[in-house]
Amino acid sequence: MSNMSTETQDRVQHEPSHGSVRVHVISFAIMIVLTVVAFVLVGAGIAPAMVVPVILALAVIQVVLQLYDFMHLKERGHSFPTLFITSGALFGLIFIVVMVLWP
Amino acid sequence: MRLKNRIGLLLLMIMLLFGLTGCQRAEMSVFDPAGPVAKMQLSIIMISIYIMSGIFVVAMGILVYVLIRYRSRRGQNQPPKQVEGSWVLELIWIVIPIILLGILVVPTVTSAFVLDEKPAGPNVLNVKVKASQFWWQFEYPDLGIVTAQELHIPTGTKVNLQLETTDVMHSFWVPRLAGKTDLIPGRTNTMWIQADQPGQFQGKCAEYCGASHGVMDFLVVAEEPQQFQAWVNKMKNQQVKPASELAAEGEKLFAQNCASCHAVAGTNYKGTLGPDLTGFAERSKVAGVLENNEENLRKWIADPAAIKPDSKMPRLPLNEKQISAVTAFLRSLK
Amino acid sequence: MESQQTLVNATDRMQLGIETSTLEGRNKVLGFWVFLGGECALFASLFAIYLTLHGQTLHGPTAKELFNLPLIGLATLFLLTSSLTGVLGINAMHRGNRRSLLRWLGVTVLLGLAFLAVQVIEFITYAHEGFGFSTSPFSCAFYALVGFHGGHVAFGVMWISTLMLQLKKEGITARKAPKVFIASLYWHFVDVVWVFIFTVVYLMGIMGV
Amino acid sequence: MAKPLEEVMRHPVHTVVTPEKRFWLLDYLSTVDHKKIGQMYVLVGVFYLIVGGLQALLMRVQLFSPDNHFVSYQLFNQLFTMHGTNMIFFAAMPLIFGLMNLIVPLQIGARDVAFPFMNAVSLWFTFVGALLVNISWFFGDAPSAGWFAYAPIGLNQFSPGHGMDFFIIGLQIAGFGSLMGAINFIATILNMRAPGMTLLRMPLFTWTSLVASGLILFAFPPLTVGLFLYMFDRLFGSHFFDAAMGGNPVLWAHLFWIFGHPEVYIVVLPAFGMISEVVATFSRKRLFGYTSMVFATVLIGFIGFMVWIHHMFTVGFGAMANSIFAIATMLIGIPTGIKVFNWLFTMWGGQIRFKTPMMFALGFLPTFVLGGITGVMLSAAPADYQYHDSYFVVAHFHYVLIGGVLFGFFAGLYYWFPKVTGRLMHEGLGHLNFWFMFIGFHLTFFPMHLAGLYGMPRRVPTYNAGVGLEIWNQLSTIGAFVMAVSIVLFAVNVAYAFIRGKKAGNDPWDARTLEWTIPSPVPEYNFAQRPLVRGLDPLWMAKEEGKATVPPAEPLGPIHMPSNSYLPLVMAVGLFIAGLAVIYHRLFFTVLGLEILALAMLYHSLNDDEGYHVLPEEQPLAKGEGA
Ligand code: HEA
Ligand code: HEA
Ligand code: HEC
Ligand code: CUA
Ligand SMILES: [Cu+2]
Repeated sequence: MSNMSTETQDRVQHEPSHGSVRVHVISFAIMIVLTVVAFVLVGAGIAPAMVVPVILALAVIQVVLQLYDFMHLKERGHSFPTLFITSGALFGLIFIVVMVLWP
Repeated sequence: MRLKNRIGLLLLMIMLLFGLTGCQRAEMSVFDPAGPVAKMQLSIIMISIYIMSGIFVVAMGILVYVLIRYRSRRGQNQPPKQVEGSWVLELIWIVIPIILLGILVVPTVTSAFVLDEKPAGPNVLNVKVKASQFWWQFEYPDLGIVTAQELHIPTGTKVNLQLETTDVMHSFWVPRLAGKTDLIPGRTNTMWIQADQPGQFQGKCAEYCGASHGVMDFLVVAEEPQQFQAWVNKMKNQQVKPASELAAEGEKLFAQNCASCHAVAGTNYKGTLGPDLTGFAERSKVAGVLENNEENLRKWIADPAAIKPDSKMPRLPLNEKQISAVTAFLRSLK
Repeated sequence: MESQQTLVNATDRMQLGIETSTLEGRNKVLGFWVFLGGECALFASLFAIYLTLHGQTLHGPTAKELFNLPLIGLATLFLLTSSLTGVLGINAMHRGNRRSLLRWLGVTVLLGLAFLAVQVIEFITYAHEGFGFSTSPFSCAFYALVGFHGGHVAFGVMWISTLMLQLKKEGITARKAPKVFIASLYWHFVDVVWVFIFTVVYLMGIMGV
Repeated sequence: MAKPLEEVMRHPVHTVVTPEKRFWLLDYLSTVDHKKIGQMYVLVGVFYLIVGGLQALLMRVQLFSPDNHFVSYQLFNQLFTMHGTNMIFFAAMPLIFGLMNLIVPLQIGARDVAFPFMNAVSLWFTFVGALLVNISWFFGDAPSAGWFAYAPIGLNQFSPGHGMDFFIIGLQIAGFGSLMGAINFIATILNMRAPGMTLLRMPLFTWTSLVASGLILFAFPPLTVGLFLYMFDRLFGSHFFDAAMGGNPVLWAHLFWIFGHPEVYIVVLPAFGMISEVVATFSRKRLFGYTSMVFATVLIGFIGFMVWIHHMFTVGFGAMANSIFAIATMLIGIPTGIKVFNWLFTMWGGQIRFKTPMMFALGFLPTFVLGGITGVMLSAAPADYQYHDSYFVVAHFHYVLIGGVLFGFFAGLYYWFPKVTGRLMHEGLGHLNFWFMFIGFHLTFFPMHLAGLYGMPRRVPTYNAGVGLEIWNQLSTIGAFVMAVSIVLFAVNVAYAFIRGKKAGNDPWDARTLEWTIPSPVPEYNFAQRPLVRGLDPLWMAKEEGKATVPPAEPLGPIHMPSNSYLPLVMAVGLFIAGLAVIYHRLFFTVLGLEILALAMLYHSLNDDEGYHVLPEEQPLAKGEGA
């Protein structure tokens, strides 16, 4: 484990390419579309039993986009952040499911 | 050091022996079940005690051996061999506990489901239990009886309890008949009990519920079915006629001071804030905790909060004579 | 100082840019992610409370009678857009462009304020319709969840504003950058929570689920 | 590596040399040094251990015989409420945080924690939170709803006094402190390890601290939410938990136990870590099955979040819920068993030295195992209908809390005391301390199993006479006083160490990990040169190679230190004022308190602390050991 020599490297400020702005804007567009779809689905008066799973799924996709793109989880060296955020989400989900099932 | 260890161990053993032989009368002992529910629960307790004792003995056996065999001695200049671990050993102490827990899970789950089943059928007695700070009301909806502090049940019959509270959480526990079920505001819980033989079984409130939680006691009185029927008949056909002049005087005072809270069958006293006092003289306890005799009854009426702090029954402005009168009236409620 | 910088393991290093160029920065960023993990548990608890109590409307209005979809749509638009402007700000910071960074942060703050304005209007309308904080368990749970989120937005607005002041004074330094970065993480997280709020509270509420 | 000077030049450095010495009290009040903060945490913990212990003694006197009227029923209820609250939140938690502060940075070869300023904030929040809960005695009435304060008994209607408000707000503030502390330690452990200290080379105490911090991170937020809602219900007229108004009291129970169950592992895991260190050191053997120990720790933490319903078996969720959570609960026995047997086999083949820390570790083993197996008994749901809320449960949790946490803590305290103070405690007194505690403990709590099975509910100020409960209660009361003697002996021993204790040197126990490579007491910068770690137990490795100490990873150089600050204390005081004012509905003072808090935060954020540098010539102790 000779990580001593690597200390001083990587300090170079790395120039984010202009591509990343484009990616962000695309993510944003997708989010808007997903939101609009959710609102429209609800407005359309389809049976809630069909709509609810779909809009929940849309919400999850949006959130994953936020995390991965806007919050940079997709980038290298984010294993610990990913661990903590997913654990938090997992435990939170358990809390919700159990409390809703057995209030 | 070893000597001291042994003394400690010995002490433990002695205490264990004491415990299991139970050298005193144990009216609330979980080890002395009087019905199928408590028996089922005791059987799980015993299984788990056996399994757990086994584990404890093994672990402590290793500990004692290690402490004797591997204590440091003079002249050990070399440090001991540094061992990283052993997959075989570690697998052993993963697998054996899993097996043991598997053995425990089976009765756990099956009895959980058995106990959860609501008894049904013509032979089942339904009772609505209502707990309030710090007393118990028992209503028999099918029989049209209401009573308090003492739950009468026939032996050999499944009794279905419907549990509700009017204020805070309480918990219904009769150690010799069944484990507890909580009474929780906003929900109705159920449990069932059954007594195999006649007898009186002490019940306790087992969820902290305020100043007098510790004395929120009740009794379960199990009787042969005929006797139970007799009790039912008596409760249903109450005729209240004061036995003496004093008692008649007492009834007047009762009507003025007490009837707003207490009901008595066979009269037009219909208060619901306090326990129904129908057949009060037949109860073995006053307010669930005091021997039912004249002296204690006077004590209770004179100052309820001295016996049950924070009791919802107020101290009423009665003088000694008036208390005597009310007492006489209450003691005529047979 | 150098010695502190070297304290990190190569495998877990984040290599984004200026915000992780010092140990202090890396600590801040990791610590903040950890904090967000805890926030997940916090909001999950609030959601659980909401989901268990939202049926208890007593005599008060129900979700169906209350919610106003277009208004919520507007609020959502504001917050989603502010998330984009936030990330564009971070982009600007990575490029070392202070003016652009300040501009984007400014837009973000304004959008946040717009969101808050919508929410205030919403709450006032509800109050007029007889839907106060203590009307029913439903209203309590609603205001607890949505209000807690609104509080987060308000805090974010103040936080980013003070950061803008500092940035104006001192520029993008190795000490300021991590602060800006975690504020943006916070902002995105608030947006993430909102996505669930509009789905679970508003959309499902409108459908009467 | 030419950067340090550059760095120093680039930032405007206010002070290059050590700032002038302050009066010691002021130094402690403003410190951001993790070692001093750790000492203060331990002090707070021991103080509340004694307070809670005295409350326990009063309860035990009351329970010596049935129908006793030594204290009133209501006072008894306040006593057990405050006893439980003080012991869990203000004794166990600060003790754990104290030792984490004192030792974790040293074990990973770090000079500091990740957020020294926030560390001080955590301490002071804990401090004022504890103060707020405990001053309720002087404001009329202490809370009396039990340490889990079930609704509706804790709501206005049934607890009209202000005691519960103190409880809620105090716990809330202390909870913020714990949450910040946890984040701090996670960041420290993940980011600040010495070169070569990979995750799987971290000492077990560090590992357990990491996992316990993770548990705090996810367990405290539900409590925060619960306490907020409770506060709304009590102070602002909402109806979350009030069934009469459509709310649901079980929701509070959920939120509390979602927190409460992980909480018990939060306090016991670091104790496990201490036991691991002590057992390995005093057996002079490497910890048996290190990897599986780490794995078991993580697993315990993980499963710990899925079992909270076992505190609510009797609530009536039905057989399905009870079965699922019974099984999940039992599963925790497996990783815990891995730990127990690994400890036993660490000693197997070793050279066991019966020093005081080891005595406590050895006392821990039978005690904790007994507490653990009664835990598994409790987890069998239908049987728990009998045990629940009886003295059997009281016995269980004191076996794990005292046998586990307190014995573990005493082992750790005796073990690291020389590192922290530079002095050795007296061995004879230490052994006496141990035996009084061990015997007193079993005398107090073993009979409680039986009392419970003989039908004694918990939280009762009196019990039925003549049903076989007297003898067990009397034994318990006697035992409690024996334990009290042991605590006094401990205090005597500490005093002895300060007055006449022998000097400890770097490594008094022939130990294995990094904290023993540096002087005792530890210099403010911990390591003059950070060590280079090449494996588990680096000091032991060095000794095996015949070297005196672990090789350094860097040359000597200026060491950056953060400056002292009173702001953490100011922030806590602000919160304290706000908390007190909220209870009494004083808007002005609430705003004032929060203003103080906010301004202090703002001030801190606007004025970057540049700290100061300790130059090599100011590191006298470094010269001797360096390269
Ligand atoms: C440090 C604190 C601590 C710890 C470590 C534990 C550990 C455990 N606890 Fe305990 N518990 C408490 C503190 C703790 N508990 C407290 C404070 C309460 C009461 C709160 C209140 O109501 O006020 C409580 C209450 C409590 C209950 C609720 C009782 C009730 O109110 O009805 C239950 C029920 O399942 C339970 C179970 C367990 C189990 C299964 C473990 C397990 O983790 C134990 C695991 C350990 C072992 C099993 C021993 C070693 C293992 C082996 C030697 C291997 C082989 C073993 C087997 C195969 C079984 N605990
Ligand atoms: C870490 C946690 C911890 C610790 C260490 C203890 C320690 C002790 N506990 Fe407690 N206990 C709890 C956690 C703890 N407890 C909890 C959570 C509850 C549940 C509360 C509830 O129901 O809400 C509880 C409840 C509880 C009860 C049940 C109350 C009831 O249900 O009615 C009892 C009864 O005996 C009890 C007893 C004791 C005793 C005798 C000690 C002894 O070990 C104490 C030993 C310490 C001393 C005796 C102090 C000695 C100090 C001195 C002598 C002063 C010397 C002075 C100087 C040196 C200056 N505890
Ligand atoms: C405000 C209501 C109220 C009034 C008025 C009141 N009681 Fe009570 N009474 C109660 C309550 C509530 C209890 C149950 C107390 C407890 O166990 O904590 C009780 C219990 C009792 C008991 C014990 C019942 C049992 O089942 O063992 C007796 C006897 C009794 N009351 C008699 C009286 C008499 C006599 C009076 C009038 C002089 C009176 N009460 C007036 C509320 C009232
Ligand atoms: Cu009713 Cu306790
Ligand atoms: Cu638990």
